[in-house]
Amino acid sequence: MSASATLPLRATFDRPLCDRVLYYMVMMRELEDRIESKLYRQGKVLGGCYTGRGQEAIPVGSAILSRAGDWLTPSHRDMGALLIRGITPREILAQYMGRATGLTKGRDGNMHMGCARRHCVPIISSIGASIPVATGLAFAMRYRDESNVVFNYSGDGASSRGDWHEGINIAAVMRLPIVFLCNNNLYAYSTPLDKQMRITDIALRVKAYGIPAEIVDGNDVFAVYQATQRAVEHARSGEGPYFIECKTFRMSGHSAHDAADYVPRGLREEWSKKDPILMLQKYMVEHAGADERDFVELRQRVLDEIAEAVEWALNQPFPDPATVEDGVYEVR
Amino acid sequence: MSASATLPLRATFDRPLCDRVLYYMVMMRELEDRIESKLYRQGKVLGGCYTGRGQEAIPVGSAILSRAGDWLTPSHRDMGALLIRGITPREILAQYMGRATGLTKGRDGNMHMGCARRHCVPIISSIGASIPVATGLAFAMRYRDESNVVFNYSGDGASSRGDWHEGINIAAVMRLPIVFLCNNNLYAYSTPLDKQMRITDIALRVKAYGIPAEIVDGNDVFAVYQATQRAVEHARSGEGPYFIECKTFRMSGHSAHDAADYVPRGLREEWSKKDPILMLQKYMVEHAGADERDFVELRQRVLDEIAEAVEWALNQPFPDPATVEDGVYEVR
Amino acid sequence: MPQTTYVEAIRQGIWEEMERDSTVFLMGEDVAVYGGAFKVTKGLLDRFGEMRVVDTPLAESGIVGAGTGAAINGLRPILEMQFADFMACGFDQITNFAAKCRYRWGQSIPMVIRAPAGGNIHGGPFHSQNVEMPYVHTPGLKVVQPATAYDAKGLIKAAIRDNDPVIFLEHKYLYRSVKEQLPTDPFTVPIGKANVHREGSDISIVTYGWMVHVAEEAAERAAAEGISVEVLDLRTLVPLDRQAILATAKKTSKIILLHEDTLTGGLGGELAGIIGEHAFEYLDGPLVRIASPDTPVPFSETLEKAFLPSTDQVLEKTRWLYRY
Amino acid sequence: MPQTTYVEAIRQGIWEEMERDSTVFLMGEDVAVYGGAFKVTKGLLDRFGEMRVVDTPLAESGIVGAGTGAAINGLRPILEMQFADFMACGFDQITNFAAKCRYRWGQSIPMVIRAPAGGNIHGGPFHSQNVEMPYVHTPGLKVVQPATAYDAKGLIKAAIRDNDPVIFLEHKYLYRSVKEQLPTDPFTVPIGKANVHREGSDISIVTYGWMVHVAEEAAERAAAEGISVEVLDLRTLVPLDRQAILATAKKTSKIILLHEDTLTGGLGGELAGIIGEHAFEYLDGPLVRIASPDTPVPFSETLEKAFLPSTDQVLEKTRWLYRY
Ligand SMILES: Cc1ncc(C[n+]2csc(CCOP(=O)(O)OP(=O)(O)O)c2C)c(N)n1
Ligand SMILES: Cc1ncc(C[n+]2csc(CCOP(=O)(O)OP(=O)(O)O)c2C)c(N)n1
Ligand SMILES: [Mg+2]
Ligand SMILES: [Mg+2]
Repeated sequence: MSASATLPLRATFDRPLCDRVLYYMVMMRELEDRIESKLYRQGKVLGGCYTGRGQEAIPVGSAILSRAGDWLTPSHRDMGALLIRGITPREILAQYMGRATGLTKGRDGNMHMGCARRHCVPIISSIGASIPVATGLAFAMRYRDESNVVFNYSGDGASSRGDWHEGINIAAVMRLPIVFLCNNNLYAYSTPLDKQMRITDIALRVKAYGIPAEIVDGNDVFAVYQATQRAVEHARSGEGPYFIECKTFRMSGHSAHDAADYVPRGLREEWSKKDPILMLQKYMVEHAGADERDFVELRQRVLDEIAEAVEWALNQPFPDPATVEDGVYEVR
Repeated sequence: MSASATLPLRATFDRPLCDRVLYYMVMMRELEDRIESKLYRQGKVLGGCYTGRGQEAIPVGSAILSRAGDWLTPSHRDMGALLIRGITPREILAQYMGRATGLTKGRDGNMHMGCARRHCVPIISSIGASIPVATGLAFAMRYRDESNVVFNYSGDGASSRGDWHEGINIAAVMRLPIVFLCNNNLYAYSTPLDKQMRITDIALRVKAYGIPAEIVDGNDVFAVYQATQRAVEHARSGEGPYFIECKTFRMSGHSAHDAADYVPRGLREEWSKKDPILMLQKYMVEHAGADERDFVELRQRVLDEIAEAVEWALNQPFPDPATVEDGVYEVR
Repeated sequence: MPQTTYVEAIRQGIWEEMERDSTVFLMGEDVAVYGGAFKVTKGLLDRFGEMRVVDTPLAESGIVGAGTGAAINGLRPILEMQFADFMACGFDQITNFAAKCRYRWGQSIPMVIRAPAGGNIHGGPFHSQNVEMPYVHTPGLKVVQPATAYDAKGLIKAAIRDNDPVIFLEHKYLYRSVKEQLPTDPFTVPIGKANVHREGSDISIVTYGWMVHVAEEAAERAAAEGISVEVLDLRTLVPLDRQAILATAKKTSKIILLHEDTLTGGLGGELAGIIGEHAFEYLDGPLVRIASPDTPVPFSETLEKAFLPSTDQVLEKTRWLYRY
Repeated sequence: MPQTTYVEAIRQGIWEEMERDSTVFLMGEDVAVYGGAFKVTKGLLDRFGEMRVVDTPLAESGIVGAGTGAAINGLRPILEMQFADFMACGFDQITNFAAKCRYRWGQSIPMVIRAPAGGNIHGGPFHSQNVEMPYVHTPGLKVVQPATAYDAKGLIKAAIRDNDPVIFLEHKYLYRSVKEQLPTDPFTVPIGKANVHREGSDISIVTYGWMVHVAEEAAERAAAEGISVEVLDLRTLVPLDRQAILATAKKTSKIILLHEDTLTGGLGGELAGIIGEHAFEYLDGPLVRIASPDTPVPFSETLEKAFLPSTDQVLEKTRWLYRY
């Protein structure tokens, strides 16, 4: 399986767009890697530690199309979406390290982060629960007659949850502007797709709701991008929700402590050939005038940014224990 | 719309079968009618009061195919299924009247009844909740390698609930022997189908689970019967669950206190022409050598049975208040 | 002046707040065209239109999630649960998401979840439950239950204006059994303030909801026997009005903690905890709890009557404690 | 003899019961091939096969409903919730259906719902909660939380043999932090019996779960100061061992009610209610409650430490109450 086979020439993807997209994908990859394979192992990051390695094309190829007024409800492998919304590596690192200046001020940890100002709902840990919430965010847009949309992110496992069903159905009935991005990475924790459902395409589930659904190669950032364009247009023009299933693979354990022995030998190797960053770089070399040096340079720039941010975050204060009871209710 | 048009000659439905089926349908109709339009209005029955008027073909045409080892999880418009399982009008009336000899000994009321011995799970009031429960009943059958099946009953509204989705998905993944009978009666309380979903066939929802689904005329008892035969065969032979959508109409308010003003004029009248009892009788006259006198006689027999049962139930004791705390936990 | 029922008071409160603030909207099963299973929202659709009075699919978790999302995005949802019992279906959304938003990320959730609760209507195990405790025990939620038409109107208005998620429990037996003349001028009743429903000096009954009326009846009968009973109507269960609770405890020194909800893990224990810790020195007798026994709510008349706390039972305990 | 950890004790208990009774089976997310998120069920698949150790889709309500159905139809399910926090997703099935079967129709539900609960592992708001109270407050359920490896093994075995639904809360911080030598002969620990974890005469600390160890530490330090502390480990929250609770209350007359769960609506209130009503005359001081504050469980080390009840805090209150 060669990467370029699945990534044909697309004239519209000019160099500036390629550069932006690549930046976020590389930043997500390297930042997560730094967190998982250094900070977590050094004990600087506590609790769980999830990465979206190999899935970067999905949050990046979609969120790059979001506007300021849109809302996003990312899931636990979508750091790229947060970066695109302007959330900085500093903030993310401080969050992971439980510092007072992290996005949740140390009240929550790791990927359970977001930001109201930048319209990202922090992950709701109960898998699937973000889907009804997305429905409400979108309802408010229709209520005010805006043309904004909601980008909702979830995984294959989430589609087994009742909330997934209730939420998409309500969105469909009320024709709410939501783009559902489903990353089908073939596993939910240790559970493979065939123990999760008796079908292989989650898009088929969406027949239940009378809304459009399409399937794309989730490792091809421009396939995700183009499907999202169609979906966003559909949603912004009042046609209601749109579902995109992105076929991909989780190139890590479920979280840092999981060696993923349950994944059959060879599967990860096979998918590594479809690495979304390598695929994009190949495209850029072939069609957008980039060369290897550009990539090395970019990676260095990203690593420098991360190094600076780690340094900063390590020096941030922990939350003052005296504040533990603050912020449960509004203080008037 | 003529009744016979939808009920073609079916040689296999001989007179004895017709008689049995008709008996249960008429008993359900008359017993519910007695409860709703007499006992409820006289204050002999308290609390809510639901009927399955016009839907009798669904529980009767399906449950008649159940075997002793099967389990049923009827919903609130499926009294016919309970009758077929051997639950008597006496027991049902005592249940409605909250008597000590009712099926739940006065602990629960109205349609919230069932019986372990006769393998009927009492209605679970939370709409949709019976579907995961059916899954477990069926799991135990497979665990013991039995050829029994579960008959699960629910309505169109139930298909909006997360439990519906979770339960059918689990049943499908584990290939459990369940026949799902869905009565699509176009309303969930006051909510019409188009506010409940953006599709019209609930069977379409079942694409999500990779199991067979078919649509039948729910007012045609033999259509229900034949589909159930196919479904039961499928399930008993280890092929997993099977879904049947029965198109029908709720010929009453949601419950006795509901005048159902929200139903568009004429709709009920139109459906009354498709009354399942009349349709069956017409068939019996045309193809099974029955005549009007047989029906009058049957009705009288049923009414007599009911009169006797009402008399009996009215004389049953109320539960002893001293027992109120009994039976929450096992006493050893 | 005509009297206003409890159900009508809630309807008026919602109506006025929807007039006042165009971000307030109502959502739930059968709330629009039908006006709600108990007709609390009757007429609202005609006045405010389909965008603000919304019939939903049958999906409690979906409804709560959608409400929370709408609240995040600038609206003030009022959600109706058809029966409080079915809030259980949205339990995760309420307790794990809505309740924790402010603490986790400073996001306020100005949302009201209204639900008809309580028994004495022959509703049986699934249509009679008092569901307050899991919500009382969830930091981030407020919990309210009015006992009178005045409080019902004043509290629903305050709940709608509140910037935290409020669980608003309406007692379905009270919907049409209590009424009173209401002021014509607008008013609210502050969340977090208990009300001395009846003044007394010998014994305090601390209670809420329908039981306020049961306590009042018992107090009336006790008065005839020369026992002076104070009835404290909590009105708000979170935040509890500790000051009012401790004040009545210190005043009478003999306390009955009364609720319709079942005993074990009910609010009576929490009240005993507060009083037993902070008014210990003032107590002249045991902390008496009266509650429904630890069973599901039975359907049949004889059983439901035996299950629910009664005036007789309260009176008897009152006499006992008085003599203690 | 090697020592057995709390997690291994539970695993052994399940294993033995599955050997003993072929109707016992295990079901949950990632319990089979993976052996469970905390590896409690490691190795069971190999021994008992796919029909008895079942990986399910990600669907808590579905799992609980399926377990209940299987129990109705003659099996004895053990369900694993990956984290106690997500039991909220199956709340309706647990509290409205499973809990009420026996009362409604005499149907026993011999089912165990196991769930890793509790904090001190930097799990944050969604992976650290103590969820016992809604279940303690639901008639029809039993609720258990062992504090030691011995009790973990004995209680899981008793829970599996019990004919009522049992919520079995495993403290995830204890999984690998406590261990002891276990008897080689089979044993069970009866549900409904508390255990005097440490005898004492001046002050009683009534507690359960991880806090038993915190209380023990505080008692040890208090002993050095000449204060004799009794530690009562409840072990079972429903049915509560009222006799043991009242016995220790009457013995020492000074009571601390300690739990890791948040204060308002926590078990401490229920205990205060029982003691305040039935041992009132014996009390020589206020009913002191120590619990986590009413907030979600914070993630960051400094905050989580401030949030959880500590040995220092317990010791300080012990001294205070001793001097009272
Ligand atoms: C309701 C609920 N149950 C269980 C969990 C524990 N859990 C966290 S992530 C996960 C797997 C999710 O799978 P999927 O949706 O496919 O996302 P992926 O991790 O593969 O990206 C599980 C079981 C949870 N967070 N929420
Ligand atoms: C979870 C839940 N929410 C709400 C209700 C109240 N309720 C009882 S029946 C019903 C409508 C059910 O509609 P459908 O499933 O179509 O069955 P039908 O009554 O039409 O036979 C509603 C909303 C309930 N019982 N359970
Ligand atoms: Mg996945
Ligand atoms: Mg219907």
